[in-house]
Amino acid sequence: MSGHSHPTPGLYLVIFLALVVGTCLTWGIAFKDLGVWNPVVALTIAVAKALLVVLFFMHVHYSSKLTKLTISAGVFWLMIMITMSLSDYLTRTFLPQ
Amino acid sequence: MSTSQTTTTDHHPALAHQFDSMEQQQDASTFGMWVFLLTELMMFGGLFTAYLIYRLKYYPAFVAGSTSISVSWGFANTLILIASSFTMAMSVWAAQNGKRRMQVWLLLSTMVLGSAFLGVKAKEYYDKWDECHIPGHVIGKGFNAWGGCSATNKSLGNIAEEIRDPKEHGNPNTPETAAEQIARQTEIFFSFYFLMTGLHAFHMVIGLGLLTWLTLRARHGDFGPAYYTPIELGGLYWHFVDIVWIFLFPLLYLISRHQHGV
Amino acid sequence: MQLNFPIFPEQASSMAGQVDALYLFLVLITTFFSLLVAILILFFAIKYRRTPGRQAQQIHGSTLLEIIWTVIPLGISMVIFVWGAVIYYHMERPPSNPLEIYGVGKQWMWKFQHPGGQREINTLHVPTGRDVKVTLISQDVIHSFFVPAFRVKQDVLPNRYVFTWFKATQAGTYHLFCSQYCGTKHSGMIGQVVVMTPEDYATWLASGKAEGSLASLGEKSFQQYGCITCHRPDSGARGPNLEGVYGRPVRLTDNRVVLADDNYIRESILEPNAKVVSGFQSIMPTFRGVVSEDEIIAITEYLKHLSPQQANPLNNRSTPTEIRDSEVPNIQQQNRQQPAQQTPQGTRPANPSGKKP
Amino acid sequence: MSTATAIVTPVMPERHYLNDNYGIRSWLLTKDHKRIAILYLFSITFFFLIGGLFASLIRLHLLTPNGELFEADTYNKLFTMHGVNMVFFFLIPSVPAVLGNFLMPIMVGTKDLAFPKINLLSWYLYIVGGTFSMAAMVSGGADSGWTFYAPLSSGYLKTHVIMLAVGVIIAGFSSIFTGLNFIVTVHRMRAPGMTWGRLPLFVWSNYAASLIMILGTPVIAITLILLALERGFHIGIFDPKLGGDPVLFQHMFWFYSHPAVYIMILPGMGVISEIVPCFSRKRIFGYSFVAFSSIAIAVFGFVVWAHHMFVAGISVYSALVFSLLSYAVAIPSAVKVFNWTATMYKGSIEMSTPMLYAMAFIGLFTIGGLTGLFLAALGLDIHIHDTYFVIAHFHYVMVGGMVTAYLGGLHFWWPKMTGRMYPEAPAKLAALITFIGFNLTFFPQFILGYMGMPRRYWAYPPEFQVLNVLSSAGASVLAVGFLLPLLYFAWSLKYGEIAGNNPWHATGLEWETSSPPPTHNFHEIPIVTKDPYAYGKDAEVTVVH
Repeated sequence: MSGHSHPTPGLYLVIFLALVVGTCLTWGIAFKDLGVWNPVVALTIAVAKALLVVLFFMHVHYSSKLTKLTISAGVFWLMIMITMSLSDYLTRTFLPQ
Repeated sequence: MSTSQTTTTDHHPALAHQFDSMEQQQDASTFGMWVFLLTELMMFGGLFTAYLIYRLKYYPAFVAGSTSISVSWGFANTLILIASSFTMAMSVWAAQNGKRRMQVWLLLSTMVLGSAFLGVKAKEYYDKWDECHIPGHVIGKGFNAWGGCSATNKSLGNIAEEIRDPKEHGNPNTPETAAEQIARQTEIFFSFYFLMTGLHAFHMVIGLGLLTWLTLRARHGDFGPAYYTPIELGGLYWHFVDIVWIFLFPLLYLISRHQHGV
Repeated sequence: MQLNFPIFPEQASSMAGQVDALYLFLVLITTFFSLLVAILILFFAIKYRRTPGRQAQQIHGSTLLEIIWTVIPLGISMVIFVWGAVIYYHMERPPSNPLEIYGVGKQWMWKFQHPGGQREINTLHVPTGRDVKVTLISQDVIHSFFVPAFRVKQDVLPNRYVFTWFKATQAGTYHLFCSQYCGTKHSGMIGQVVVMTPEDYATWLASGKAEGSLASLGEKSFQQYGCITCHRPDSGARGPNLEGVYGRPVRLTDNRVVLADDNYIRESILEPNAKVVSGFQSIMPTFRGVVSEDEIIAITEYLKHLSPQQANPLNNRSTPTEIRDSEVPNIQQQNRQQPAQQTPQGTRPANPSGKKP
Repeated sequence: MSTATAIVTPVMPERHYLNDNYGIRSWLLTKDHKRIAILYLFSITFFFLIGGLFASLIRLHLLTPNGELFEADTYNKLFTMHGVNMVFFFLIPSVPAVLGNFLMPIMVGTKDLAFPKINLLSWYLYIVGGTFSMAAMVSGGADSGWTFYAPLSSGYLKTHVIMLAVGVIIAGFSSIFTGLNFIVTVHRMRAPGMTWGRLPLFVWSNYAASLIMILGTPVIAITLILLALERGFHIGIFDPKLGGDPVLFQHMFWFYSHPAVYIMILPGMGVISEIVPCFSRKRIFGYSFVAFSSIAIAVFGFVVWAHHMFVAGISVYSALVFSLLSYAVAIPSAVKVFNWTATMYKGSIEMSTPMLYAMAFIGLFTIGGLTGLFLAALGLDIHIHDTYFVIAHFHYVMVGGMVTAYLGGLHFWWPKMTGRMYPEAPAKLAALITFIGFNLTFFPQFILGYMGMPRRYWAYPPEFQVLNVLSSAGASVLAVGFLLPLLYFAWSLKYGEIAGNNPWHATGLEWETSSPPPTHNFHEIPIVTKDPYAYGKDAEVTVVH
């Protein structure tokens, strides 16, 4: 636990530049044909960018376990909603025999 | 207030009566903000779920819709919002380190960037209005994926373009052409486009309101190393809105871009 | 007033007995545990009532007991789950070679079409001893097809075919309810299912005033809407030849393979561009708002008759993924170059009859 | 500090939260959680009475099979407004917003909730939401059913669906803020020594319910926003005519609305977990199992929603998964029932009114829960889905469970809230009448449902009449049972016996402070050194100052 220590402006700048690079990457890759991987790559970069923002801009890297747990819970519940809804949509055409 | 003589320790003016110490107050407030962001996450999450299901269902129409919005503006807006997140994070740092003037300037630049984002968004919305891409038949001139209302058709993807058919209007029972079907289904894409970016923009507007209030308080010198909770909470909120956009950009602007170029 | 006071619904289908058995089992379980809890509570309340001089005996808990009353309910509920799932699986599995009836729900009535062309409103005649498959669709909101005596229920959705099936065992007249709230006259969307012996049913069919079989009605529509101008067996056709398509897998332009079932045919009429057959341009106009649900049903039935050997596509296949490439009929052999730009006339079907619907 | 004993005559404290200051402003702008609880008490009672009135009219109408009392449209509006009022404006806020608001800070030993202003805001949002729903009602009503199923509600009805939906959305945010406050308070505001293992079970269960409020409620908000936009602007989301998918609405609706039934029942279970040990003079049996079962219910509650959709045309495999998971919720509920029963074993049981309600709760909840197994069993659900069996099942859980627990809790903490005792004899009578009336009303509906009577029917086949008449007769008894407490509670405000700090000789921090408590709850923040429910010989000394 690093208590109340917070990142420095230098680190913020690095994160900012990483985010800009990530955005440019997303944009550039979108015009390459990667087949089904296009959205996958785009979302992976988005997740990475979001992680950077959450961990450093939002100080979660330096926060208590409770904060980390709270965020994980949110993501977990979102995944429940998405996957279990899709579990219906993606298996509708299957009929028992 | 007869029985409130309980706290005997140092009493910061910003300490609310229900808390024992500033530390507890900050802890509780930050945690409260996170819990609130959790609800925000689930709210956007509902929209994302619905978006995903329709994207699977009407993929060609989503491609056509997505390629009709300007990726350059979306890209620019992403950079603007990331920059505003950076200045916001810095202003929290400035508050923690007691740099009052810097704090105010950083907050102001965050507001400028946020307004720039909304300005770009307004421009994009106006373009969509112009092209008659407002879904539904209540607002605007009615949905028309052809951009038919202004007679300029630069919007739809090539699927529709290739087999475009200037069909006569009037008889509601005339069967639609294939291109028109895609056009009609893009209406769902635009429903999601406006709902998701609209909800996001609504959060930005609230964020700007918060920032205005924070700037005024920062100018007043309310925040310093001992007390910077409000500015930290404002920061959390602003970054969350930024994260939502980080996902909206690829989901709305970049569906199968490689097929169609810029 | 005569006191008519039944407490158990009639059993009139092959499924009813199975459902009732599970129901009675659950009633037993419920009664047992409710009584157990109630008796224990009352017994404790009386036996250990507050009396001067007697202290409560402090007990912190017992992990063994906790495990027992976790595991036993878990075991019982797994039995119920499996039992219920087996019945459900049976209900959801389409029967082989059923009598196929189509039903359309709308605010606030039921319309049924028999394969022989007989139409009924709010009444459904079926024979005993034969699997009856009812394919259902709604014209407006969600309804639900509910026959308590058969223990069947199925929400009837707009824009999508769903089906339910039953095998009636008892001749008689039974309630047909709409059980999904559908607006003002929801409770008026009721009717009856008349179950007849096969002989009576044959008599009833013969007496019905049918204007020709459902398939022949479909053929009429097929011509009237000009489907025939593109969907021809010859090599110059702009659309795939539909003979033998029903119930067969077809390859799409994006290389997916789908089964040409009722839902696919309906979708292809209303949203032709959604799943275009490989080798063809997506030039077909949509017939949304043009062709009625009843007509789509008839056309589907007609297509079914064009491919008699595949009348029940879903019975001999498990899932679409199991369709092998070699099985996919090559219906794009008449693939020809399409002109890049279609004239408006070219994209719309000719209308030989000349009358707009 | 005087501990109430039989010898010392209890006296009212000189200053407490009720007489700290006066005037309408001191109430409408209060940030005191106890006053906000009282504001909630009055407002939810109002909505309960409105909802109850609609229920009575529904039962009155169903006396005859041919729909002779009301027009079909009117009847549809009645059950819609009954459902909306009861679910969103009574059941969801009842225990958390009234008893929870009053007790949570006291039970964890703090001066107030973490965010008093947000707490007040939550009440105002509730009132604004309620105003919208009332406005929808007086301007002609809405007949979408409380479930708002699309495309009926979005494209076909001509009533005030949007206004009603907006009311529900706003009330949803009120519930989010209550949940947020509870979670932060439990995590960050506990008194010294108040470890998680020493939290009263009422706090545990409200905490679990709060989890659902903050994770589920935003989804219903966005769903109803989408619905309202589709209705208002004809954008296609759920209506197949516009390219939408009506089953998606059901998924999104039940993602919240199924867990929402646990928002309703969990706090009620918490009340029972307080009452049973107190009147048995005994520690709760299996504290940690009861506590964790609340969390288990909250978590499992989120993965079972499609069991409301078994006949809605969802995939067969999906239905199997959701059915299996549904049984996962049944287990922790069973664990609770057995633990309460075991708590009574070898206790020293006093049958006062709260205990009567608690016993009724355990019995009725057992029936309600077990009939849930019928509905989770796939093959059986096909038959009883959307029939009166469902109605009976959830009324056993909601009225037999939740309302009973709420009334029990209200009696139990009434002396703490007002400083005066309610009269015991009429209260016991009311409890008995409620119990009889309730069973008479809803038990026949199980049979009706299995017979096949669909819900929301304005007219029904004549063979169902006998059971319907029985049910309506029960409803009139039930109404008496619910109205009686109004009278004697009001009476007790003036004439009730002075309660003293701890009339029940219960454990728990709320009984250590005066009745009614002072504005900041405690004269000194307590230091907790004992487990909860430390009944027995050292019961009286739970707190060291």
